[in-house]
Amino acid sequence: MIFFLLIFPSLLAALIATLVRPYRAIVGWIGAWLSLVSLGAAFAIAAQVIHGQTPIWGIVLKYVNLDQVLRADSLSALLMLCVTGVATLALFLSPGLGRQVTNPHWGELAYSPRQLRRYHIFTNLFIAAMLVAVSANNVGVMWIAIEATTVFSAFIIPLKLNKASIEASWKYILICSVGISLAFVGTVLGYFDFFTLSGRAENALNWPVLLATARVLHPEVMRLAFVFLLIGYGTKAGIAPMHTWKPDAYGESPAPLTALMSSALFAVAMYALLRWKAVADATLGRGYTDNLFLALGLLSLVIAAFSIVLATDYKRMFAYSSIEHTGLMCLGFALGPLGTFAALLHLVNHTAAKSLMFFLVDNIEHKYRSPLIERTRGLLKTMPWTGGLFAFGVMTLIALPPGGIFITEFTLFRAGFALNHPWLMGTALLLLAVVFVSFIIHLNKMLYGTPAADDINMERPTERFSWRIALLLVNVAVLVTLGLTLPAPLATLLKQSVAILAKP
Amino acid sequence: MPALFQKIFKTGLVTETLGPDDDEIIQLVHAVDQKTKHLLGRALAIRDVDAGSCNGCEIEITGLTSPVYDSERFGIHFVASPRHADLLLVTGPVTRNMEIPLRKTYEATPAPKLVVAVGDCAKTCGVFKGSYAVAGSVDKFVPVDVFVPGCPPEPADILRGILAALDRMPRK
Amino acid sequence: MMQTLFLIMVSAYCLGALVALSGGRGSLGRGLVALGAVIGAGAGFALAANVILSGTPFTLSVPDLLPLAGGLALRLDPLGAFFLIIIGLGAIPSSIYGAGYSEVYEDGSASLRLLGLALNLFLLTMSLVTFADNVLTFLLMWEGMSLTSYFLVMTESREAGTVRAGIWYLAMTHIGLALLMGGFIVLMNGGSGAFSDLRTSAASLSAASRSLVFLLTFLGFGSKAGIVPLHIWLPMAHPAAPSHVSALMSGVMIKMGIYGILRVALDLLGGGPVWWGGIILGVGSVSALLGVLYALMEHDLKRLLAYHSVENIGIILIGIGAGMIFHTYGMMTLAALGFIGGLYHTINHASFKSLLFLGAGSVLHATHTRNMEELGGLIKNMPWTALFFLIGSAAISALPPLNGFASEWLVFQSLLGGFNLPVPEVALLMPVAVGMLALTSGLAAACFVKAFGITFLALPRSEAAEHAHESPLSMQVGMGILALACIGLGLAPFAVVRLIGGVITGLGGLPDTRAAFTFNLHLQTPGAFGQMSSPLVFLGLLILLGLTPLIMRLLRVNWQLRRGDTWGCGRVGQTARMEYTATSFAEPLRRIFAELYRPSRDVTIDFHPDSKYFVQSIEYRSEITPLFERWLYDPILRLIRFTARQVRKLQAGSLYLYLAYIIIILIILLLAARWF
Amino acid sequence: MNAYLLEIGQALLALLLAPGLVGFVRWLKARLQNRRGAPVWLPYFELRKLFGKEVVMSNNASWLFRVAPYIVFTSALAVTFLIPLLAAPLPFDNVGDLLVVVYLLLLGTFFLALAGLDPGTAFGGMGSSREMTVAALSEPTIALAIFGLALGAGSTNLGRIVTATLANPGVAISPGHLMAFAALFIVSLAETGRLPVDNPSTHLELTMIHEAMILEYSGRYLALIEWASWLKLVIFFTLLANLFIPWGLAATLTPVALAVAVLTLILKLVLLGLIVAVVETRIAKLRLFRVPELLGMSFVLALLAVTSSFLLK
Amino acid sequence: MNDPLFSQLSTLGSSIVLLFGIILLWRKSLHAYIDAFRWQSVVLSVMLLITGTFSNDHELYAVALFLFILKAVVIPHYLERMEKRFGDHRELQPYVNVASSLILSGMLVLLAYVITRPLVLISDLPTRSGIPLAMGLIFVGLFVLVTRKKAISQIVGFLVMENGIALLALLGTYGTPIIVELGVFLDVLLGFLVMQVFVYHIQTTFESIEVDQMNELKH
Repeated sequence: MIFFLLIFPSLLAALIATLVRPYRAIVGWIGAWLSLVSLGAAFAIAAQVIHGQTPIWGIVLKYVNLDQVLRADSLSALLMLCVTGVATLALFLSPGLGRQVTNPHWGELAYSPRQLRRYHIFTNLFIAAMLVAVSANNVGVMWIAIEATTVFSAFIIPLKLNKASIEASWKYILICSVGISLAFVGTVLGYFDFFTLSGRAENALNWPVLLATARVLHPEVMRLAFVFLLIGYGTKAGIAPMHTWKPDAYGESPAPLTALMSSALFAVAMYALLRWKAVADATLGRGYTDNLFLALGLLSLVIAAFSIVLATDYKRMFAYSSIEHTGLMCLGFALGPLGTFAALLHLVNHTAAKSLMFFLVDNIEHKYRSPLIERTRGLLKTMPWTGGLFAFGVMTLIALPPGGIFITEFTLFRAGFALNHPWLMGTALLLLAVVFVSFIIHLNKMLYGTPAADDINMERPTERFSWRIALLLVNVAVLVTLGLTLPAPLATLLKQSVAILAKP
Repeated sequence: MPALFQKIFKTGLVTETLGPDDDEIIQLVHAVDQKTKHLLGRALAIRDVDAGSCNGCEIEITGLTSPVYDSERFGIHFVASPRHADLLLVTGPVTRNMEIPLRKTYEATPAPKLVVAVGDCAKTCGVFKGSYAVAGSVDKFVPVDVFVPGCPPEPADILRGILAALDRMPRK
Repeated sequence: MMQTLFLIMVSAYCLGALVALSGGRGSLGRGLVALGAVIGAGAGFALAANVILSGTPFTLSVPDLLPLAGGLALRLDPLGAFFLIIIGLGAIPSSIYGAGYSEVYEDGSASLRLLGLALNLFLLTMSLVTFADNVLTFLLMWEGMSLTSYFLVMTESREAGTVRAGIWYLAMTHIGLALLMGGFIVLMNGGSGAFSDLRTSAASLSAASRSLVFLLTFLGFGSKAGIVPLHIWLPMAHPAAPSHVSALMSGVMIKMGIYGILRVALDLLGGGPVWWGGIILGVGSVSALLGVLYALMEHDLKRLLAYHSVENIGIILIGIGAGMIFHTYGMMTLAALGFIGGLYHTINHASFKSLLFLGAGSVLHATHTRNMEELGGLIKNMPWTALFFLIGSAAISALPPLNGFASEWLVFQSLLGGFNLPVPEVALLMPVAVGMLALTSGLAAACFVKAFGITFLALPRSEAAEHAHESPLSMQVGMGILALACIGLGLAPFAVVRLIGGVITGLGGLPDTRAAFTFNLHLQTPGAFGQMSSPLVFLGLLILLGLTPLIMRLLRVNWQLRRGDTWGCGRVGQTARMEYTATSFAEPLRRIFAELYRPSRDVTIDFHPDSKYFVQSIEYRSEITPLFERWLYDPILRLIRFTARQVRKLQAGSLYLYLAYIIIILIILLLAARWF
Repeated sequence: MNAYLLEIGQALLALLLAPGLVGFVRWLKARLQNRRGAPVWLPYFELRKLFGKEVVMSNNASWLFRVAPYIVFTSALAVTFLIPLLAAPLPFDNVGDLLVVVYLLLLGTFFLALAGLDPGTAFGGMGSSREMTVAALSEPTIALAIFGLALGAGSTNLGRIVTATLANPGVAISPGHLMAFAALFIVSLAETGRLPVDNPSTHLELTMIHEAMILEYSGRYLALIEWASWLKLVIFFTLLANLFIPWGLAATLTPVALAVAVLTLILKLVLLGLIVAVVETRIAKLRLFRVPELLGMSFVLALLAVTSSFLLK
Repeated sequence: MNDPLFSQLSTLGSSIVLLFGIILLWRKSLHAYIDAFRWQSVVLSVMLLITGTFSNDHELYAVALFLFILKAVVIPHYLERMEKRFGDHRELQPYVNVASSLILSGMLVLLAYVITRPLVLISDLPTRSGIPLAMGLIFVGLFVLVTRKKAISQIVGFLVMENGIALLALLGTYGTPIIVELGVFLDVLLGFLVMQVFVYHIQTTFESIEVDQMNELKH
């Protein structure tokens, strides 16, 4: 039942958007308010999980056993919170709600009703697919849901049909489809192993079953399978060198979708990878997967760090920042329970911070009508609220307090040094310093100075405080809270998740 | 180094001695000696002002400091700034360009102070009289205590002039 | 009592910040913002004094905040309290001064809201750095301090160069933080981050790890303190910030680097091999000398002062380095002497450097230029500022009986103790340091003759300087307090040394060495190695200064005074163009140290079109080579850019390439999985 | 009480001897130039004359210009209370050690240099610049010489240095001591504005160092400054004489001992004056930018002095 | 029928499936691509039927049916429609020429043998000897994706890879659980539809379906 409340609102919203044509603002509003139901359900699931219950979808059809198709443990609950949280924000801040329809100032950036309808259908489907992915008990179903996210999101990246967005989405589709197919190869190989041991079983791909038998699986096969899974889901998560779609897709999609992709979708892909990592660890012991994670994590850091140095486009810059944080989290997940804890908390922080950033970037791009850093000057003067939050967000992303990322990165490095990876961690610290400096340079260029366009009034800021800004303050509040303290329920959730993922 | 000092010792003092029975000039010098002792604490600082001279007088003035005359033995020495000076030794006719500097030098000298104009030109402008570049004699611009005639005057004459000027020094 | 003071401190800063956030405009608003800072700093000062005098630390722990690393743990021990006193010493006058100074921003040229907010939070986080009792609290407050000060630097973001300064500042400070983080984490060795645990865990670390911790933290703290070659942000950031902020940053904040070095190297690690002290000493000497040499070439008043901060940090480190060396050999009394010298110079530098920056701020306030070549003659229109600046200049030049001398004397004394060292190679470091320190102080005196003389004396060199006006009362009060502090600290070394002796007692096993000093009017180093008494010197100077004119009067010396034109060999009129300039003042030293400066000279002469015998104008331009930028930072930046350009090629835009990456990594990993 | 009287007495003695010493050096130089020269006591008369003259002060000068002479004079005078002119240890021995002495002299230099800048003339600025350059460059040598002396005595206190050398006469001819003496002698020439660093009797502004700064001074101010600079010569000579060759200093405050002390002091000053006069006759003034080389040499000497002290310890 | 025969048949079938994959590399027209894919799918469904018969797994019949309809009928149909509309009948110009492609694909199959060695050793199914071939097909599909320039040829490459995965699942495990299998079909269909839509978009925006001109977004 609770899963129904979690997933159905998005589907309902998609259905409404499909049925009502042409698009009207009310459709968007309904979707937005419905997302609150999902959010509530996610909280309810989290509460249940914290109290030791395991919610399952108890439906048995005649031919297909759906008894445990959906199931939530604390890791899922954590991800549900992230996904529904960002989803709510994204839906409230979607184009097509309120002023964004008619503002003539935005010229070509305004959307037509047809585009808005498409947007609202597929965004809701996209969200639903992500929610299914994190609540799926069966890793096969999880795979299907994640594959579905690619398909749905591909429809909305080129909301405006132009060369750049088509190019970006074609790259996105192909790379992600190939990746996700490889993940399926991995899934099949995992199943193959189970199959050779105990024959055909319907529930073999159920994660708890898989985990329980993992210890007796063949290491040789599991190693191969995990490589496929890592490459596969890693493509979706944007781990280098499979990250190449990220800058293009983030640069060209509508802001709410970028926010969803950079924070929620990424988290979901990571989640899938983590589920499999737990299984592989049970078979292989920790070392193997950890080394893969460390290697690719460091590679991601290197590529991201040096790509940010010469960034000229702020949206792509944030895409590289995502890759950087992906790398960091990869490092974290390879660093034992403490590292896993830090990485999970980092995931939460990153979700809040990145979604905040992309909504702000949307505001900025609308004002300056250019994604180029060179042309985006004097933010603090022209848009005091957006500029201020933007500065806060960037500083959080580069691990300055009081944002939570400071604490998680500190813990992460602590874990790394405790596990005797001084050179690795030292390199990572250096790379983070490169990221930091580059970001500061770019940020300063954007915050201060005089804008290149003549029509942007420097002297009298036109931006006022609105509910859109107020909504973003929620993210800020989350980040600051997580920077200064760790609420007990969240701590429990994280600890339980760590217990699931990392057997010390 | 030994060679230098060997020479120094071989040469000995070259300054002309001041015996009591020497000629008039040396008598004068003695008088100067006495006067300075009383008047200026025996230390007389001189600032030379070339107001436009042909440098003939300067050569003679330089002679004053030479080992032969050695004016320093009387406590007479030349200084670099009128602020340090008690007496201005002005030479030559005052050219137009030196008119203001001369006045300024005079102003810059702290009281009590004296002015000795050296050479004929200082009084009469000499051969330069009437030149477009000449502004006039020294006394036109600063109060002169003593004129020392001669073209150029001998060092001894200059000394005499200085002595005469010291006579005019205001008593404390 | 302590609890109350702590609460007052925190709440006053917060209230000040809130007032600022709600506007903070007008004289009342600015006054209230300053009041918050003054009360906060005052309470901190009182708390610190309480801790030092009573010797009992103040502790407070908030485990619910920052639960990830042991909660927010606060503990103010005497060492921290000493630095909190320095904060109070700098913050109170600077805040009062700031109330008047920030009036210039009322026209909207900078955000008063941000300035007041950041200033109060800056002071708060900086104060809390001294309280931090575990790693995370420390790093958090450290970063808070850096971040707020970054915003302070960015106050005048419209001025050219400010943004660049901000970038450099934040970048250097962050690289420092990264090093610190690494150092602390190695020190934690996987255990808890509480300082008390670190002390015990430090003992169990291997020698190599301990040295690694030392090097990382030394460089990390050094980047904040401004040691050469990590100093390059100082001359950029300090001029860019509003002057009272420069005073705080240069006078107080960089001292936190010293605090950190002492806290980690001496307290947590408990000292180490002799080369630690050697490195501190060496870096200190080089920083001192290069700092002052670059200051000499500077004509921007605030940049000049910033370079002097590098110099003085060097002097402080010389003292501390000597202390560390003695500490290694168990010569505790001499070690204490070195540390006392260093710490004494720390508090002294806080007072006179703050004073000088405030003075420079007054000049800037009155003339709107920091370029010394456009100043001059300010002593007539700004007599008070000039007097205060003169006191600061004399103090920083280590002229007795002011405070700079007292501490440099102690540093010298500790170095002179070096001949007791058992190892001659180490002991020979000391005379070298003595030579460099002496050269430094001599050059510093030269530099401040230039700074004061060119800025305040002679004729004004520009319209702005001619019409300068004395700064408002609040600014004068701020400077006055610091000037009194300079004099007071200079006259009471016996009391200060006693206090510092108490502060360092127990750190790294240092015994209570206070008994080894005598503390009456004379300051006597252990074993009577040297003695002096600045109050008596002061008294003597004062008596003689009074007696001389008196006796001259009695002897009926001519007392007439006449004013006249300046003697200029009789030239018609004197203008400011005839004055010696700052450039020409420094020219002899520029030539002497040409090997270091590698000056470039560029002379352009324009002749009259009709005849080449008539010169119309001569343009002379001479710049010194920025050594560290060119040989250290530029190559690193070039390397990073080069790497970045190579990495960019990965994202070349071709889908085939992207898919090929996937296949290649897949094959590599599969093969690896098969065989490894 | 007697001791404090001695302090005052030796300060007065220094004040009295200063012009005489300068006069003596001048006289000696004149003789070496085969001149008769001014009498030794001429500088006393110069002082009297200057005190009797009015002061002319630039319109551009500020109060600093008027205060500086007093500070210059006072700082030099204060030093005479600290150094062992006649006896050691002095009652004020623990008021200031050798470092205090050096920095007190720097205090005077500092203010004099400022005063040089104050009237705004080019010459004054030039003098200040050069004076501070030379002062700064001679600082390390002085400090190292102090270090070398302190090494031998185990203290920077002047009294202790003297007594240590007296107690252990062998120290006086140790190589470290001799080199430190040589180094300090060179620096003394620089600090007191003697050849080859500065020509005290130059009239040519472009070659001036000390003189250039005081071109604007007149009357009583000039007198104070000149007196202070002569005092400085006495101070440096005394340091050279009594720290390195302390014999003759009164250990007890008996009249005989003091009389001997006065006589030996004068003798030593005469001897040093002789050396200076000979040196000044023999060598020409260095170009300004060769002065650092000279000072560098003295620094090396001082460093060698310290090093050899270490090695011989 | 007995196990050895089944084993023979499945290896034969896998070989044929792989062969169709390699034929792609040899052919140069879009039409030939589509044909190869169609026949490959047909063989694959036949294999599914055979396996279903041998293992008495009736779910596999359904899967075979789905596969046939989807991959042998529907998708080729749409592909041909696209080809008719956009294909300009010029020869495909791959990044890697045919000879090299063939050699490389041979090496890829060899690599597949190497990599799947443990799988073959572990498995006790009669179909196990075909596993390397299935893996090889996956690689070949990827190879087509990387080296062929037209959007449609990339789609075919992708579909070939999907076939490889299906073959792998079939040979290794007699197919995944039905719910997964159904979901996979749905995804393939949806994915294909999206790609198809995009091919239209690419054509209208870039006036060609050559993918290598899409390199504006970089760095």
